[in-house]
Amino acid sequence: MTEAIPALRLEGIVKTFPGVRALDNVSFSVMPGEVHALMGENGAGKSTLMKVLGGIHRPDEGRIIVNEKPVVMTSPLEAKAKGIVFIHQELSLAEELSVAENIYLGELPRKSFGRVDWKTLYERTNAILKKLRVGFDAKARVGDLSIANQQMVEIARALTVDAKAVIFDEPTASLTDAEKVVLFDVIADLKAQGVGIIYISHRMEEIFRITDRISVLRDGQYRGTLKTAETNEDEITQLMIGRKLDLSRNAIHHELGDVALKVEGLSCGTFFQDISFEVRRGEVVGFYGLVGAGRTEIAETLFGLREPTAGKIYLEGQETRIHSPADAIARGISLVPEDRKGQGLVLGMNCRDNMTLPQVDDLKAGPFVAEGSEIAIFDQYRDRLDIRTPGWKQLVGNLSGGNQQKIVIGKWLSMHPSVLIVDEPTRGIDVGSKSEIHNLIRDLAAHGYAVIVISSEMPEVLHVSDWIVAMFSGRIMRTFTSDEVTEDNLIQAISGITPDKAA
Amino acid sequence: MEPGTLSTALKRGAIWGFIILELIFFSVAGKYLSLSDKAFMDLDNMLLLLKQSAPIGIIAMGMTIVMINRNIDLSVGATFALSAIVLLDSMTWPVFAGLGDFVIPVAWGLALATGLVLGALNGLIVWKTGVDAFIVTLGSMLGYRGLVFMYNGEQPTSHLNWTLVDFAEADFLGLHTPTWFLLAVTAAIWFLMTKTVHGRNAYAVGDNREAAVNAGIRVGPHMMINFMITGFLAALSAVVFYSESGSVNPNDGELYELWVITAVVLGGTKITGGAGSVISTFGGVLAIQLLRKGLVHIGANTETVNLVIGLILIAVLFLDRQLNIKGKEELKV
Amino acid sequence: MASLNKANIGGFLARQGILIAFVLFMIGFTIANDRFLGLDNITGVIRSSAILGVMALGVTFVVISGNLDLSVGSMMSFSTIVVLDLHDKLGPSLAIPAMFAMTLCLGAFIGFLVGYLKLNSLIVTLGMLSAIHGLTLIYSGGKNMDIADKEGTWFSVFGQSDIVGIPVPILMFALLAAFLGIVLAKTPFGRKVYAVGGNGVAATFSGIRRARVVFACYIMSSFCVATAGLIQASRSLGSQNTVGQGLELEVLAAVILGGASLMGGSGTIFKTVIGVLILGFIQNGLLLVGLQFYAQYIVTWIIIILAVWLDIAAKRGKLWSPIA
Amino acid sequence: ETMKIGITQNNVGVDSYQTTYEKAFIKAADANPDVETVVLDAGGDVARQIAQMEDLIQQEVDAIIIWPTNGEAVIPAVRKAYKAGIPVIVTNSNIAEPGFEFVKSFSGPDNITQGSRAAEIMCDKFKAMGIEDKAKIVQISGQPGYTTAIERAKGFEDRLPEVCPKVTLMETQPGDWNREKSQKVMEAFLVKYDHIDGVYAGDDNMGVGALNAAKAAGRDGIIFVGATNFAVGYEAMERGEYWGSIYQSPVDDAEAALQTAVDVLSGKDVPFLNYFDTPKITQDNMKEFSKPVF
Ligand SMILES: Nc1ncnc2c1ncn2[C@@H]1O[C@H](COP(=O)(O)OP(=O)(O)OP(=O)(O)O)[C@@H](O)[C@H]1O
Ligand SMILES: Nc1ncnc2c1ncn2[C@@H]1O[C@H](COP(=O)(O)OP(=O)(O)OP(=O)(O)O)[C@@H](O)[C@H]1O
Ligand SMILES: [Mg+2]
Ligand SMILES: [Mg+2]
Repeated sequence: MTEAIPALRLEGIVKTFPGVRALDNVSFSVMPGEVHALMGENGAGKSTLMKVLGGIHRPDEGRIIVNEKPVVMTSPLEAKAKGIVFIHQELSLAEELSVAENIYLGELPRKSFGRVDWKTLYERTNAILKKLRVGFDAKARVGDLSIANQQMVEIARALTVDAKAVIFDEPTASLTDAEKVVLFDVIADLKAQGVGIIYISHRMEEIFRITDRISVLRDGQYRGTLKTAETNEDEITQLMIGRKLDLSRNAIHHELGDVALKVEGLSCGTFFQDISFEVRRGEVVGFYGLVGAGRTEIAETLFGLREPTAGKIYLEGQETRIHSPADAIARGISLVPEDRKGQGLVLGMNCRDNMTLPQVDDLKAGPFVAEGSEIAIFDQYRDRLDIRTPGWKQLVGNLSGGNQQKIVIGKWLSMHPSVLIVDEPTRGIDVGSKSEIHNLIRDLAAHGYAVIVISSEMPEVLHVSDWIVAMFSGRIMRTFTSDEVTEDNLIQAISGITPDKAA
Repeated sequence: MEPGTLSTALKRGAIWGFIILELIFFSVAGKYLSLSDKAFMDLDNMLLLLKQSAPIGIIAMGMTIVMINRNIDLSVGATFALSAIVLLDSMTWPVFAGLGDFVIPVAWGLALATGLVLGALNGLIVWKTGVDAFIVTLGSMLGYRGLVFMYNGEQPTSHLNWTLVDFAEADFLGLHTPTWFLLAVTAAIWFLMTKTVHGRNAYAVGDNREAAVNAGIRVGPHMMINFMITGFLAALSAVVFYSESGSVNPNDGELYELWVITAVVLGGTKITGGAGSVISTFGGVLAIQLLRKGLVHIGANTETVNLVIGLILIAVLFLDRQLNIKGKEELKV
Repeated sequence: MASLNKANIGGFLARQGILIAFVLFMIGFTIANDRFLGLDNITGVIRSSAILGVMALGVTFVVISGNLDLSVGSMMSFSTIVVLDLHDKLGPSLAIPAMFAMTLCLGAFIGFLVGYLKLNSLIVTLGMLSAIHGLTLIYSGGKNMDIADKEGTWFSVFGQSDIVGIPVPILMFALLAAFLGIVLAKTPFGRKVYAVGGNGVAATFSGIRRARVVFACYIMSSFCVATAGLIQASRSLGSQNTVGQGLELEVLAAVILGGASLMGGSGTIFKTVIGVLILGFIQNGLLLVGLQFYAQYIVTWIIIILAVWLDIAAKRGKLWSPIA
Repeated sequence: ETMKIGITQNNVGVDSYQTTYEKAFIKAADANPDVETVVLDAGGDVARQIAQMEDLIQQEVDAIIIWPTNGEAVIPAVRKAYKAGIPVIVTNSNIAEPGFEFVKSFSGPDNITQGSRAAEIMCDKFKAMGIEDKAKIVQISGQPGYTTAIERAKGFEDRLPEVCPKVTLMETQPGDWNREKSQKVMEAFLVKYDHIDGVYAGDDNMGVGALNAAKAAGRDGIIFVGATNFAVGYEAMERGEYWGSIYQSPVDDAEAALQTAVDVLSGKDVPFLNYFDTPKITQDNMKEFSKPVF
């Protein structure tokens, strides 16, 4: 093994999009057998850099060097041929096809006459799935899997080829802790085989747990590389955002108001059963559970997107039936949905129009939309949430993932809801913005909003909630106040073990 | 049993159930309404049905592939006509004068090559420009039709070669020549789509094009090949049909794209790509042909046929949707 | 002003490509035939494009909302036949509202199927293309429909008269275009049409009643079709059952030429009007130059693909598709 | 014993002529107790027409009447009927010559003669006006590819130079048997040519479309001559706006076809080309004809 030769190297990469200089002279290298973290705020250019490496974007300037030889990556196929495997930030799967076909997409084993060699395909796939310790098999249809399992299928692709380098772009965003452990094992295996790994994540604890070195990008510029063992969170954060971050919980004390939302015995088919809880004004309730526990479906039901099969919903003490999001909005409920691209945004529309979409009927000057008021609203929330965009005319589809998420949050905050439901509000959001959003959530509660936070990140739930609902398989297992909750009893609850039952 | 298995089975079998319903209905109604002494389900009548399904059916197999690919080809009718012109006209070209009846395979080859080229042109434009296939082929549907007219003005192009006619009218083991072509094409495309890498990639490309690109499938050439197959099959359909009829009007094949798409959709191929089956398309073709034939058999006139076929198409779409609904707790979007 | 660097000029050319092509064509035709730019000819072209144009306005709404309408041709035949038939039975002042009501019913039916039942619009309107044609034939018994007293009826104003020197069809087209243009660009409804077409799920999550918006788009479309039928009927005071046959594709071509995306979410009324005029002038120019009608097919083919190509090339900043 | 006669028509409902034809045919068949009919319509589609021929053969009808969608493409299908021993009668628009040997008789108008007659009507009128030396005309032909359209245009174009050698035919464009399309074509002609003395249209439907265009443009004095006198054409002649046409009754057409079939089946001798007469009609002699019902 030649120690000194990097598995791959990027030199002076420049990439501009209309109106945005996404990468500005970035250089960066990965050694064989190294786990190299790439960090930076939302929109710093991490995904763009990796897309350049993966042959999806052509750089305007700069070189890619593999094995000390400069190469031109013209297509993903080319990148793959050079041994670069790319596990994407957004799921990139064909839902109608089987797990095996997805894992080997683009390189299905062949027999004569171009026939698929099904036997080999399933054997190889099952071998990989076994390593990943997942509960589905090679023939399962990908569309039938949970999001987390789909993510595992995505990860499985890293194991199909003799990779020189593997890029993981936020692979853990929708994984449970158990699955994360598997992922980290996989990464350790690859590392042991001398594969260079680039790992992108906003989660500090992961970064410090598995990486060897950390490179930081800010506003498209390279800020430096540090050895993980020789640095700490503060230093990284400072490199990323150029200042120190105060992560302590805002201790705003405030009065609890009336019960804003009360739910009694709510059920919806097989998704969840017999859910009862209440939220007061001024209170933040955290819903925690494994992916698939049914939290999103509760939110969707409260927002009128699903018809409950049983149970009652009370708003301000009044029993209410909510048949559509329009109903829900009229009654003061807002939902920041889980899937920002699919559910939260119209990507081909500009920032302003996205932000004011739910209230476009109310922002009227005569029969017309009052564009002035719209711009005012946009400006207000851009400043408040620190949304990075050249202006309101920018199409939302051209923003980075994190900034897109902030547009969605701004859209629902500007409705001044009495009940605000946020589903995975900080998925894919950088640390700086994340703490801003957490503060914002606390702040909203302080101003008398009732807030429900659904999250798969335990620190987040622990950090923002006044009390926590632990769910397992469509049922509430236990509720905790912030005083009684610990990591241990929370994990027990969401795994289906309650103290009563365990006893 | 997993939930949804029943509805999946229903969906898969739906087109065949529909065909059986049609057969029963027309046989019974035909007894009272038809002037014909022969039963609808008469063997000869069914064999004729297969034969008459061939022109639309052969093209429908190609359309199934492009639709699984999440593309569409609206130019098949014009390709059909242009290939037919090449087929018939090339037999009269002085260069081939010495060939005698050997001109036939040459003319066939030229016609099929025409289809390939026209399909390749569609595919190339879709690939290189990134313009949606609907728009590209809407354009070439006009453009190819323009070429048809350029060829011979508004006159029909004709050449009767009785050897060719006799071959096309022949039957072998009781099946007509066009029927053999239809069956062979169906089998070949079925093999392609279910057994080969190209076929499986076609599903992946239609299901999630970006994923396919990311996985390193060369999506552009892949789609182009499928357009070429479709062009080829449109030409093959013309070869089979015009070998027998010997004359093509410049507006022949107009609206074929609509019939073909109708058959493919009846067969359950999703217009949104990624799903579909060649065998079900075959069912869709038969169902349409049965419907047309049956309606005429019971004495319905043109206007009724139009009305009924239009409404049936919508009804099938509606039923398909009902079968897909999981329950009232489904997400309302 | 942005500096005029190379990319900017390229971007400008691509964005305005369709207008530039239009201007080049106009210049070419003018040189080839000095009558082309005559006032009479221009008025004539716009007047005869008005029917197609009015239909294209409605289809623009449908396309922006992410759907298709292939039934407008059949539906226009239906409106024309119905209003001509009722003209002699009820008199024009009742025949017109009755025809509008019947056409709107067809639009509502399609809107219900596509909007509320969420059926695929391509297939639904394909089905309706055939079904409405059948309906028209049944209604008319397959016969041509003619107004008995062609000289005496005031019904001819919509197709044949002028107001202050402007032919009424042009006036109706212009007014409807202005009105619908404002509705689409400036009102909450217009905004919702774009949202529903851009991402229907996100629109629903934003409290927009998507079914209602789609339904309304088909109502608009059928209203425009009825208006087109009215102009058509009034213009010739008699008609065949197939008068609108094939128009659905011409209408779609005009809308696409104007730059509306079939994926939904983009397009404007102004651009559609440009698309309609381009088709009209090309058709007319080629006839004047003495080319056979089929030359127009080929020219339309090339123009459609170039227009859409340049449009998306400008958006992605690259001429060729990045797909390998 | 009843005779079972099948008919496959071209495209019913596309215009009134064909619709009236079908009704007249059914009526005539109903009136004859010895006749039973199977009435089919190809909807303008050759493939469907060939399929219908096969169906009729399979149903073993006694005779087949065909109104060809394409005069050549149906020849092999006609041969099939011939081989099956079923006599075939072609109606309205003849099939091409290579098919003659498989056909018992053609019954219908003589479209070439119609074209010639239209040329004569036009020429006579120009002579009466004294402009036969300098008149300029345009032609609007029927749907491209249809035998009737082709034959009428051919008859007109061949005959015109014989009777009026100095009249120039400036341009021909198809109007697809469609009034609206024809109106558009005429609009362009009017812009392009300052001087148009006459218009020959392949039928009156298109002729009236052209007339509408001329009226809208305020161009008077153009001589319109059509074919297949429709009610709209007849009315326009009554108003003095339209000069002449060819009188052709779909009822005669249908009845002649059925009668030919019956005669063939009863063993009578029928001429191979069994034309029914289609006389000239102009403003001068129109009183001799009743107004067309279609
Ligand atoms: N296709 C595009 N067109 C225009 N701008 C783009 C495009 N893709 C990315 N950008 C811009 O490039 C910048 C970098 O985006 P990138 O997705 O690389 O950020 P990131 O570091 O991955 O952020 P996140 O952590 O949110 O995923 C952003 O400003 C983004 O808006
Ligand atoms: N076994 C499964 N088969 C099919 N779909 C599943 C399965 N499990 C979960 N899903 C789907 O995966 C998605 C995630 O599940 P769900 O939304 O219920 O989880 P959640 O508790 O909200 O978790 P999270 O919000 O973290 O995703 C849902 O759309 C659900 O329908
Ligand atoms: Mg990213
Ligand atoms: Mg969820």
